[in-house]
Amino acid sequence: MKVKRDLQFDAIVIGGGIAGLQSALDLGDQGYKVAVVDKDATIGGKMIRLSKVFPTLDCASCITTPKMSSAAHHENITLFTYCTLGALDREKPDQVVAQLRQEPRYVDPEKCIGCRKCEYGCPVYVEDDEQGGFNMRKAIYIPFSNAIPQLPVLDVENCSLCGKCAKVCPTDAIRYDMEPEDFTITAKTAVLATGFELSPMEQKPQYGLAKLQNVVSSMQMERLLAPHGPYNRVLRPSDGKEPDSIAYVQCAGSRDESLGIPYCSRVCCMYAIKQAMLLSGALPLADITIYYMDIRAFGKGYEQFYQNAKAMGIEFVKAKVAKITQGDNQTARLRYEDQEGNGGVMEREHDLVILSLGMVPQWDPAGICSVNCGQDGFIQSILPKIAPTVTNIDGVYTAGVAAGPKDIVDTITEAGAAAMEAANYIKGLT
Amino acid sequence: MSEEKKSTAPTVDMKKLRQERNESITGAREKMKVQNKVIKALKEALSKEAKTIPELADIMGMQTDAVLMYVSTLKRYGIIGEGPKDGDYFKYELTE
Amino acid sequence: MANDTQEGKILILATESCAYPGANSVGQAHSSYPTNTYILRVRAPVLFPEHFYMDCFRKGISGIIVMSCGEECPYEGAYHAFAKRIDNVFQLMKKEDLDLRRLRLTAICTVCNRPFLKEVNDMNNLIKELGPPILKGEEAATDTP
Amino acid sequence: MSETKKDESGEEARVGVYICHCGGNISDHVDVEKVAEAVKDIPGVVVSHTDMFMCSDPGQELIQEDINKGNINRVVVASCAPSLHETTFRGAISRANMNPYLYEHANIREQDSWVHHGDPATAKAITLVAAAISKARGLKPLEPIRVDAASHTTVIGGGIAGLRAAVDLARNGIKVALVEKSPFLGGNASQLDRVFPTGEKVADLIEYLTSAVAKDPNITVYTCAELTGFEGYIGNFKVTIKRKAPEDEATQLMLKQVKGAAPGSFHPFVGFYPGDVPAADEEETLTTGVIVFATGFELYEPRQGEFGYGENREVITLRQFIRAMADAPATTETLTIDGRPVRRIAMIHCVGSRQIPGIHEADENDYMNEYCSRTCCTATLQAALEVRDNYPGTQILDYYRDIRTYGHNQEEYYSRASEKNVLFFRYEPEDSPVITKTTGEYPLKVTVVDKLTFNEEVEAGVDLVVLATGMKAKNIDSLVEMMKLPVGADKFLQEVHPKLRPVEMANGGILLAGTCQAPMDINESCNAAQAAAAKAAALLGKGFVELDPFVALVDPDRCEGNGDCIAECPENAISMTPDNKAEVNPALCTGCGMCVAVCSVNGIDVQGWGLKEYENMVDAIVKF
Repeated sequence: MKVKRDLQFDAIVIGGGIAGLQSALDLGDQGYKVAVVDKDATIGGKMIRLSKVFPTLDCASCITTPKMSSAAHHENITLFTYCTLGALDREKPDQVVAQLRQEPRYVDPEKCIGCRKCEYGCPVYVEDDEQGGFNMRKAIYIPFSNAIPQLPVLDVENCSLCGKCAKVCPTDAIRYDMEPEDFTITAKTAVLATGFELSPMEQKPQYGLAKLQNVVSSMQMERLLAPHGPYNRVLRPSDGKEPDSIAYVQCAGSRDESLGIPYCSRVCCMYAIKQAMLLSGALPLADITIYYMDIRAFGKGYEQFYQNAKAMGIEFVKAKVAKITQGDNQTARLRYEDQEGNGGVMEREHDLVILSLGMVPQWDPAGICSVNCGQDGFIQSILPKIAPTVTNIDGVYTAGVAAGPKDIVDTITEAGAAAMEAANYIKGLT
Repeated sequence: MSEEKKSTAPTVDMKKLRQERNESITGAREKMKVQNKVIKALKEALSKEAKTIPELADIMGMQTDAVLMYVSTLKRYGIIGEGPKDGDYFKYELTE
Repeated sequence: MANDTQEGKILILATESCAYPGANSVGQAHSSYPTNTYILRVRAPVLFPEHFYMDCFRKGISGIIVMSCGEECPYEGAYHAFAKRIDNVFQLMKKEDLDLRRLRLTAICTVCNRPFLKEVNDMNNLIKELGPPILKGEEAATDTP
Repeated sequence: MSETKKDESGEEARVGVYICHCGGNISDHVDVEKVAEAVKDIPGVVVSHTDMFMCSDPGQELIQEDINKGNINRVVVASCAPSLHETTFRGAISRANMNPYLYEHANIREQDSWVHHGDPATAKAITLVAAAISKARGLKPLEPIRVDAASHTTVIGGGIAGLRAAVDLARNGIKVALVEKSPFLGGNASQLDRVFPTGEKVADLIEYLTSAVAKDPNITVYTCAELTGFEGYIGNFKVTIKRKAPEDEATQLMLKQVKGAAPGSFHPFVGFYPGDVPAADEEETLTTGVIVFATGFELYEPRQGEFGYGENREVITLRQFIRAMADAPATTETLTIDGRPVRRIAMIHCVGSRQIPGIHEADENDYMNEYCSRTCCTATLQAALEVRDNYPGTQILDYYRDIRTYGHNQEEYYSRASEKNVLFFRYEPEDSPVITKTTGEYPLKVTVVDKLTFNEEVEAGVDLVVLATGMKAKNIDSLVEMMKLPVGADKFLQEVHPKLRPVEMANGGILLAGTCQAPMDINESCNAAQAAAAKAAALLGKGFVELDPFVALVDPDRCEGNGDCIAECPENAISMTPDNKAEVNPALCTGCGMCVAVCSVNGIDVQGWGLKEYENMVDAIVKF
C-alpha cells in the first residue's frame, strides 16, 4: 500500500474542459496555485473534440489548444488527468477536501515520451469512441493527436497482454501491473466545471439512433467534419457513399417532455447551422435540410450567421420530426409534421440524418458532494441573476455547462466569473 | 539499448496478471483472430487494384458498414490510402 | 514562382488594427482574390519614408495599396502626417513618369470584405493594363516581358 | 528571467521554419511539404519542418527541441493569422529560454489557403515564408517594458454590470472609481419590475449590489459624471471625471420623483439614488490602472408609424407596458391601463431586431439592427403570462418569428404561455403584422399572414399593441473617439476574440462588461462583469504590467541631433539628451513610427517593426 498523498492548493477546479481551463487560467494569472482535475486521459473537454466553432468558423482546435497549452505550462497550474472524484466538500472555512483516485494508464508518465510506438505496435483494434465509433483505435492509444498530456492509455478490457507494446517502447514506460492510486487535494476554494453529455436517445427509439446506420448524432458529425476525422471526409457510415442529401433533426433531446428534458440546450441550432455550412463547403452539390421548431440564433453575430446560411441555400423546414425509419437504398426516411407551407404529415428520404442532440449534465454529485442541483440536474446557483456561479456551499463555485446549457462564448465568460468569485473568497479568508 | 532497458524494468509477474485478466485476455484474443482474418482478406482484395466499399463488401461477403470500419481504420494507420472517386464512392488502395 | 512575376506583384501595407484583420476577415469568408498580392502587417504606414515607396517600384513591385484605418487611426496625428507623405510620394512618382494609380491609399476596416476585394481587383486590372513599372532613365535595366 | 535568456544578437542568424497543416485548413490548398522544401535552402535557414497542428503541444515541442539543441536562434511559424497564435509561439520560445521576440509569423491560412487554391497558393506561401525569414534574420532580442500599475480601476457605467464589476474589484482589494452619467445607479434594469426566470424584484437585485457598493471603502461613486479626459497606457491611465448638474428634461423629471427621499434608496422605474447631485461643476483627474466599460445599451425606439407607433396611443413598447402594468389596479378580471379596459393585447416580437437588408428600412445612416436582441422573447412571454395569470379576462395574441426562450428555466415561459391560452402567430419579416385603426369594437386591428395556419391572412381587433423592442448600441461616440475603441459592424464595442479574449478590447487595459458589448440579460451581464473583474485583478495584482517592447529606439551612433523626430512625435515621447542625442521614453511611445520616416539618417526605428526589416521583406517578395 502506497502512502496516501495529500496535496495542497489554493483552488481546485473539477473538469479540464474549456470552462475549467479558463477558470484555472484566470486564477493562476492572479497568482493562486490551482489543481485541475479531469476524469479523461486528456484535458480539453468537449470543445477540443469539435470541428470548427460558430460563428467565426475558427477551428476548435485553434482556440482550445492555446488554452490547454497555457494551462499545461502555467507555473501556477497543475493538471491531474485520468482522475476520478470520490468526494468533495468543505470541511473548514479555508478547506475544501477532494478525495481522488488516479486511474491506472499502465504507462509510466515520467518515462513516456509520447512517441506512439506502442500504439502502432499493438495488434488489437477497438472501436474508437473518440471517432464516433466510425473507426478503430488500438488497445493502447493516445486519445487524439493534440491530447494534453501526450500520454497513452492502455485499455485493459481489450488488452491481450501480448507484451508487444512493452517490447517496442523505447523508454520502458509500460507498466502492466499499475494499480489505481488514491490521494487527496486540499484547497481553499473549488470550481465545479463538470460539463455535459449529449442527451440520451435510448428513450426515443423512434429516432433510430444507433439502430439506423445513417442516423448519427451531432457529435459524430463533428468527428466526420474534423480535420483528423475517421474518414478524413464526410461519407455515409453505412457504405462510404458521399451523401447527396443530408438532414438535421433539431431539438432531438431538448424541449422534449417525453425525455424529461423540457429545456432548450442553447447550442443545437447554431451548431447545426455551422455543420450545414461546413457540409455545403465540403459537398457543394449536396442538399442540406434543417427541420426545426424555432431557430435560436441569439448570440453576438449568430443571427447574421443564420441569415448567411439561408442565403447559401440551406433549406430550413419548420417541422417536428415524428419518426425515422429505414428508407430505400440505405437512406433514412423522415416522417414529419410540416408546420408551415401546406401542412400535414410528410415523408422525405435522406442519405444521412443528424440528430441535433441536446445537453444533459455529465456529473451527478449525489453521494460525492453536497452541492445543490435543479430539477434538470444542473448545478444550481443560489443567486442566479446577480452571481450565477455561487452555489449553496461556501467558496464552491460552478461554471459552464455544469450550471446549465451554454455555448462556448458564454461558458468562457462564466468561467472568468467563477474565478473572480473564487479569488475573492480566498481574499476574504485573511 | 535493449540491455539497459531490461535492467531498469521492474519485474512484473506476468503469469499472475494473465491469470487475473484471463477473461479480457481471451476476449481480446478472439477479437484479434477475427480482425486478422478480415484484414488479410481486405489486403488480398485490394492487392491487384483499388476498390470501393460496396465492391469490397461483395468480394469479402461482408456488410458494407463493417468493411468501411476496417478500411478507415487501416487508413488511419497508414496501411490503406484513398484513391480516385468512382461515381458516389471513393476507391481505396494499399499504400505499400 | 517565377512565372508569377510576369503578372506583376502588388504590395499591400495593412494596418495591424484595421486592414490586416480586415484581410483576415476576407479569408474567413473564403472569398478569393488575385494571388499576386502580398500583405505586410504594419502598425501605422506613417513609418515609411518617401524613398521606401520609390524603392519598391524600383525593385519591381507593380502596385502598392496602403490600407490604413483612415480617420480611425489609433495613433494621434499619424493619419494626417501620412496623407502628407503620400502627396510627396506622388510628386516623386510624377518626376519618374510613373502612373500615379500604381500607389493607392484606402481605408479598410476589420469587416470591410467587399471594399478589400474591390481594391485588390482594381489594382490587379490596372497593373495588367500598365505592365511592369519603368522608372525614368531606368528603361534599359528592366527586363522585357 | 531575462538574464538567463540567450542573447543571440551577436550570433549569425540560424532560422527554424515551421509550417502548419492546420489539420487540412492549410494543407488542403497549399502543398506544405513543397513549401518546407523550397525555403530550406534560403540563406540562414537551418531547419524546415511541417506539422499537423503547430499550435498543439507536440508542435510547440518541435520548436523547443530545436532551440534546446542549439540548432536555431530565430523562429518562423507559418500558420493561421498572427492574432490567434503569435503569442502562443512567443510563449513556447520563451519557455525554451530563447528571447520570444526573435520570432516572425507568416499568415498562410487567412491570407493564403483560405483565399487561393492550387499551385499559386503554394507559390504564395513560399513567398510569404521567405519574406518572414528575411525579417526574422534581422530581428534583435527585446525585453518587455515593465511599468508600474496603479491598483485602481475606473468602471464606466453604474448599471448592473458596472455595479457588479465594482463590487468584485473592491472585494479584491482594488480601488474603484464608479462613474455614472445619471444621478442614479441601476441603469436600464431599473426600468424593469420582476426579472425572468426567477421572478425576483429587480429592486432587490440592484439593492444587493448598491448596498455592497455603499459599504465598501474601496469604491468611490461619481454620479452625474462623465469621462472628459483620457491619456496614458495600461497600468497608468489618467482619466478626468467631470461632474455636472443634469440638465436634460427626463433626468430632471426623475430627480423630481425622488425629491425629499432619503439618499441611498431605490425608486422603482428611476433607480438607486445615492443622493448627491453637484451644485456646481466639479472636475477630478485620477490615475487608474484599468478601465472597465459598462456603458450598457439603449432601447430601440420604433420609427414613427412602425407598427402604428407614434400614431396610435394604443401602440406602446414593452418597457412602457411593464411600467403601465405596475401602475395598473390589481385583481380585476380585465387589465386596465390609463382607465381603459384592455380586453385583448397584440404582442409583436423582433421590433428593431433581426432586421434584414432589403426588407426592413435602414435608418438615416443606412444602418440596421441585424442581430437578435436576445432578451425580448422571454421578457415578452413573461409579461404575457403576468397578464394571463392576473387578468384572465385579457387575451394575448403573440406575433413572433422564432421564440427564443433559450436560457436556463426560460423554456417554461413558452410552454406555460401555450397552456395559458396565449395565441401564437408566426410571421415572416416580409409579411410583418400590419396595424390599422378601426372604428369597430376595438380601436386597432392587426393583420398578419400566419405561417402556422397555411399562410392564411388572420385579422384580429385589439385594445393594445405591445412592441418588443430590441437593444441598440448606446451612443458613446465621444468615448470611442477619445479612447480610440474598436466598434463592430453592429455598433457595439468589439472584443478581441469572442472565445480567446471575450472581455478585452484590443486597447491594452480596457475591458468590457455587459451590454455595451452585445445584448445580454442580467445574468449574462453579471458573468461578463465578473470575468472582466477577474482580468483586471490579474493585470493589476502584481503591481506592474509588462508591455510589448515595440517602441522607437534611437541609434546614438547615427543620430545627428537635429530634433526632427522630437518635432514629429505626437506623444512628446522623445527628448534631447545633454550630449545632443534623441532619447525615447518607452512608456509614452506608442510605436507609431512617425519619427522613423522623418529621420534622414535612419537613426531611429521601431523595435521589432523596423524599416530595414520591411525593406528586406520587399526584397524577398520580389525575389520569390
